[in-house]
Amino acid sequence: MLQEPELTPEVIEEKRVYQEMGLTDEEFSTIKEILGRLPNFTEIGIFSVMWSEHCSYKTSKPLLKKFPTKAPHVLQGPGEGAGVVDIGDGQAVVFKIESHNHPSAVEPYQGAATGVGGIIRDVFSMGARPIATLNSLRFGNLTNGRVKYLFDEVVHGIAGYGNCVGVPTVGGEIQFDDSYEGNPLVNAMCVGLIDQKDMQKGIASGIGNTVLYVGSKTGRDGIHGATFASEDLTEDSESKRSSVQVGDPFMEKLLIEACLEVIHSDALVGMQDMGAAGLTSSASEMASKAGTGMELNLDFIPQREENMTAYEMMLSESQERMLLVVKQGREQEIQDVFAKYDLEAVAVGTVTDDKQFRLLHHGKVVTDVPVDALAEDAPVYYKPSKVPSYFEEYQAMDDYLPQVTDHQAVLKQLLQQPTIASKEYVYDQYDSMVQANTVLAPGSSAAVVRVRGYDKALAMTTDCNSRYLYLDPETGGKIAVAEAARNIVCSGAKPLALTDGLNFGNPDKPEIFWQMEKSVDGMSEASLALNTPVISGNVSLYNQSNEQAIFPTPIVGMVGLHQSLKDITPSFFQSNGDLIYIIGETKAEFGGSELQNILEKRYFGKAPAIDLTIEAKRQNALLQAIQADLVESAQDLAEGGLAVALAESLFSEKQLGCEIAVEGDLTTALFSETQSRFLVTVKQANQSAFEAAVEDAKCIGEVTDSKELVIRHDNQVAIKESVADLCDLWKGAIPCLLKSKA
Amino acid sequence: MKKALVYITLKEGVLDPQGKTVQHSLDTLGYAGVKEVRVGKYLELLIEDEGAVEAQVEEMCEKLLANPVIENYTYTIEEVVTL
Amino acid sequence: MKKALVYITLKEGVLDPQGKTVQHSLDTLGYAGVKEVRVGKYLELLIEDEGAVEAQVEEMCEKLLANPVIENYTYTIEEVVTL
Amino acid sequence: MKFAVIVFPGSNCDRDMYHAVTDALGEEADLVWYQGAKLENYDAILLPGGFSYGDYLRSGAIASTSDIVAQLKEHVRKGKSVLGVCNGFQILLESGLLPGAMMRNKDLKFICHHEDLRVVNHHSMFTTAYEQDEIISIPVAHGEGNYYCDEETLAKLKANNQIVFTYENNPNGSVEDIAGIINEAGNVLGMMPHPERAAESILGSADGLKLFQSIVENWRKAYVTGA
Ligand SMILES: Nc1ncnc2c1ncn2[C@@H]1O[C@H](COP(=O)(O)OP(=O)(O)O)[C@@H](O)[C@H]1O
Ligand SMILES: [Mg+2]
Repeated sequence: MLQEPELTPEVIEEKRVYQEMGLTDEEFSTIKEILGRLPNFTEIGIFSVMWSEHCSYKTSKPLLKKFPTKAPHVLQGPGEGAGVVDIGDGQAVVFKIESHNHPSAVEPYQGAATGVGGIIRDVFSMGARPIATLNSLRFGNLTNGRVKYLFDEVVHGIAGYGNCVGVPTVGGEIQFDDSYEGNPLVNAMCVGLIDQKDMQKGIASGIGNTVLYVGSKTGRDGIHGATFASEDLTEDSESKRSSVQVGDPFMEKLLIEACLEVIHSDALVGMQDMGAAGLTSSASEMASKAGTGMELNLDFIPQREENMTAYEMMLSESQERMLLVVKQGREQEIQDVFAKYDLEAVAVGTVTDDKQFRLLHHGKVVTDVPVDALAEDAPVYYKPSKVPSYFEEYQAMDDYLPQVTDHQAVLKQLLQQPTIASKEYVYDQYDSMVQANTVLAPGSSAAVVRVRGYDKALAMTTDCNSRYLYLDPETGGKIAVAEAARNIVCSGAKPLALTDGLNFGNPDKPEIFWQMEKSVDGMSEASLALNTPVISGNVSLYNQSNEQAIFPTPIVGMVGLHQSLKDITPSFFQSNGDLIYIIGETKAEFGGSELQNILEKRYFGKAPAIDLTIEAKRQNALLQAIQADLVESAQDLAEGGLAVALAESLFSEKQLGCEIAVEGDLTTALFSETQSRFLVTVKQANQSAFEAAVEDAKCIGEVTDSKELVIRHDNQVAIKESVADLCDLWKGAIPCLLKSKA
Repeated sequence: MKKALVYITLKEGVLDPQGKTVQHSLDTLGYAGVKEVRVGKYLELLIEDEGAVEAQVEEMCEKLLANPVIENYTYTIEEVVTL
Repeated sequence: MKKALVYITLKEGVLDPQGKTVQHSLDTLGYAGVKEVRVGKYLELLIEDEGAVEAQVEEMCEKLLANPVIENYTYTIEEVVTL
Repeated sequence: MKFAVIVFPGSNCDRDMYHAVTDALGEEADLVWYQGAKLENYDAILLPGGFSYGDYLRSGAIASTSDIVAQLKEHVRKGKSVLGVCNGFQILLESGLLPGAMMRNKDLKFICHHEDLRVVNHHSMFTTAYEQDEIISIPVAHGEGNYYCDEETLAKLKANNQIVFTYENNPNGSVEDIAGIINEAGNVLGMMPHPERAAESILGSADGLKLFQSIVENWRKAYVTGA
């Protein structure tokens, strides 16, 4: 690469070069004020990434403040690499979600792979061993050739990275809707386990202590990635391809093992991964959090390419890199540990007392700025918000009542909708069992990973039905949290806390900002009602392509605790003769439903209503019934309603059938998406005990060994189908769409 | 019949973890002189010659064989002599 | 400095699942003329020239770069001109 | 009986193997880092699954060039047992301790699920606890498990009864549905499916436990007087 002469501070100001880096005129003036002089090229680069939305949360900060984040069991809330929750016995669970949307739109394999790598680093940099990952994906419709390619490569990338590092991929979700066609969503969540005494923080304390750099060398990849993530995707994005970073899962695996060995040394003071904005953000944040300063000599940074400038090194987003602060004089002990794994830990700087972020390169000071100006003093914006006209229109509509004549045909159609269809094609490519702790693998409501050596396990899930959020972000936000908790409860665990991945369009548009505000309000209310505080999260804005914004998609990642292994409950029906119950009454609610999608090819009207008091009460009652050994299987009712849930409960190796009877309007009974409902099976011997424990449960039929799904209505058979045939349709749908010509 | 020999390499500046690991392993085996290794792909395609083979190969590289975001490609085309 | 270009191909008779899949995808894309695809590896090694580069490359192929049970290898060695 | 689980850079089923031996089987085991290891004092060597050296170049290739392989060969020469699972199997192939080679799965995709295996040779020191032709459920998790060997080698494998496990529904394209083979002497087993992931019923199957039990039983018969 040719060395262009660096632009002078005067030229930067005069030609407004900072605008290309994403800074506004006002922000530039603020920087001038902070420094009392003009910033040079490296400095303006550093400010631009640190003040980008991705790093500074400048538009979302006021909203994030609304989240409930505290509870006695929360040991670490938002602010560190990941949140931490007490799970007893001196142990804790660590988790966070992270998006990698724009990189995945440009290079899906590497974008997804490096997304997985990044979130795993967030977890082990806390000192926790990563024990599971999940991923939440959104794509356009699988009839489009480019979408098929993105889908296949994203899945391939997640598998390629996750399988290699030896962290099981145990769950997630995938939905398909047109709004994601040009801007897919790739959110990855990682869960780690830690002994509380080993908890690490990303701080640079102790004046004179040494800063060590470990991992891959720094190259020119991903320069300005954080800024790229903070803009709309345009045709132009293709030309920003220099942003592509390639992941090295083997390096990551070595880093995991070495870092988890190093945390046992009292020579270690702090540790942080280099994520978005690389060296700049990790170094300045570590100092800012400790109230110290930092001086780095860039000549010592391991470099992959020749003649790298200070600007390039500071803005590079090369993957698999960590920054450590260790006690002065004890560097060798730490370096020895890394040497075992063939990793070099290089001293690149020291902790200082002047609260300045100072960089030396070729004997010159190339950056000297106050640390707090980068991290804590980043600007905060209160964006205007406006109710979109579509919302008012939808709210004013009469309730949407779909007309269905052939219910059997509709059930088959529903089972083949990609959002509902089996995701086996995807998760069969993920190593879901490595570490030998996976009790419930992908395919269940929530994944369950046991805690080895203890009579307990962790349940985990990601959820978000963005169609409801599009129709009504506040209600939809509540539903996203409630649904995640329902899945955790169905598996037999108590919900502990959540991490959120807020994916929205361009917040400069008041209607989009309104969606953000309302979603966060809804989620906050539900987190409070269900006692699942927000302990970490991520914000990804500007998710739109060619002016079309994605549906508001605040993904909820939730973790729960099984107090005993015996509480682990499958979502499939278990034995012939078990009684089938539905918990909660059903109303005619079809706004945003899968049925509306099939019949109308669009979403309109009102989202299903949710009452959080009822939700909490039912979840509690069900969990207690499970803990009292009264429940054989449990599943929540979601997309496609009761009929789909019944069919899915039969798609296991058990070769069972069922016979149930429903009342009232058949379409409503079968396909409505009314919230706060569960489908549960109970041994006949436990009938009265169960009914006493869960008051709004209603017995609707029995599990049979007929291998048929039979639904009666008004003394007539409404649906009678071979379970195997239905299962073939459900399993074949996605592979079939992928094979068909674009 | 023609035979297209297609060489696909990572673009300069793109990290090649595989190459790096192979280089390290060769170093361990005593080949300290090996300073850099880059791993790419080599494809042989047997193509019926209905004219325009070269244009076809170019197209196939663009569309499927190489990933233009991170890879470069070159190719040569040979006549296949059948006896 | 020398540059060794190493080509690794599957032996004749060894099934190449990757080649078959590529051929199938090309067919789907409308390139019916492509009768066979074989996928191999192409490595570039930058080697300090202390003599015997050729013998070294031969050895490296034998010991690590190729698997003699399923693969063949060939290589060429170029002079690297530094300015 | 004392097991060594060899840990290469990038191994990731090492702890699973260790726990299968210590917790589920109740025997002694050490996790042994590949460098500076001494194998003499171990009765059996386990090469775990994972991605040694990231599976770069060819799976198992780089690990098979490491110094520990010389010790492994010595251990095998003495007649002691070696089990290589998944990446461990690939390392055994690459180092020539077992014949053949591993190719990408026929569908080019990584696969992870339970597979039914048939025990086609229950006389080996790894399988005496099974019935002949017993069908067992063991998970697979690999992208390169498509076993290949030439005709001549295959004929030899058959003639010497070296094929130990076959797939009931071949998931990866392996020659003759081969899931696991032993060497001619019978003391080295390589298999793609993961018995260590099938050692406790809470994880879906305990069918893999008998494999480890066979190793222990046969070792006791051979080495423990009065057993
Ligand atoms: N939507 C959110 N809700 C709660 N916490 C959040 C959210 N977004 C970010 N955070 C928290 O802010 C901190 C910084 O996040 P991020 O910049 O994504 O970290 P990193 O640089 O490690 O990727 C983290 O502690 C994260 O958990
Ligand atoms: Mg972080």
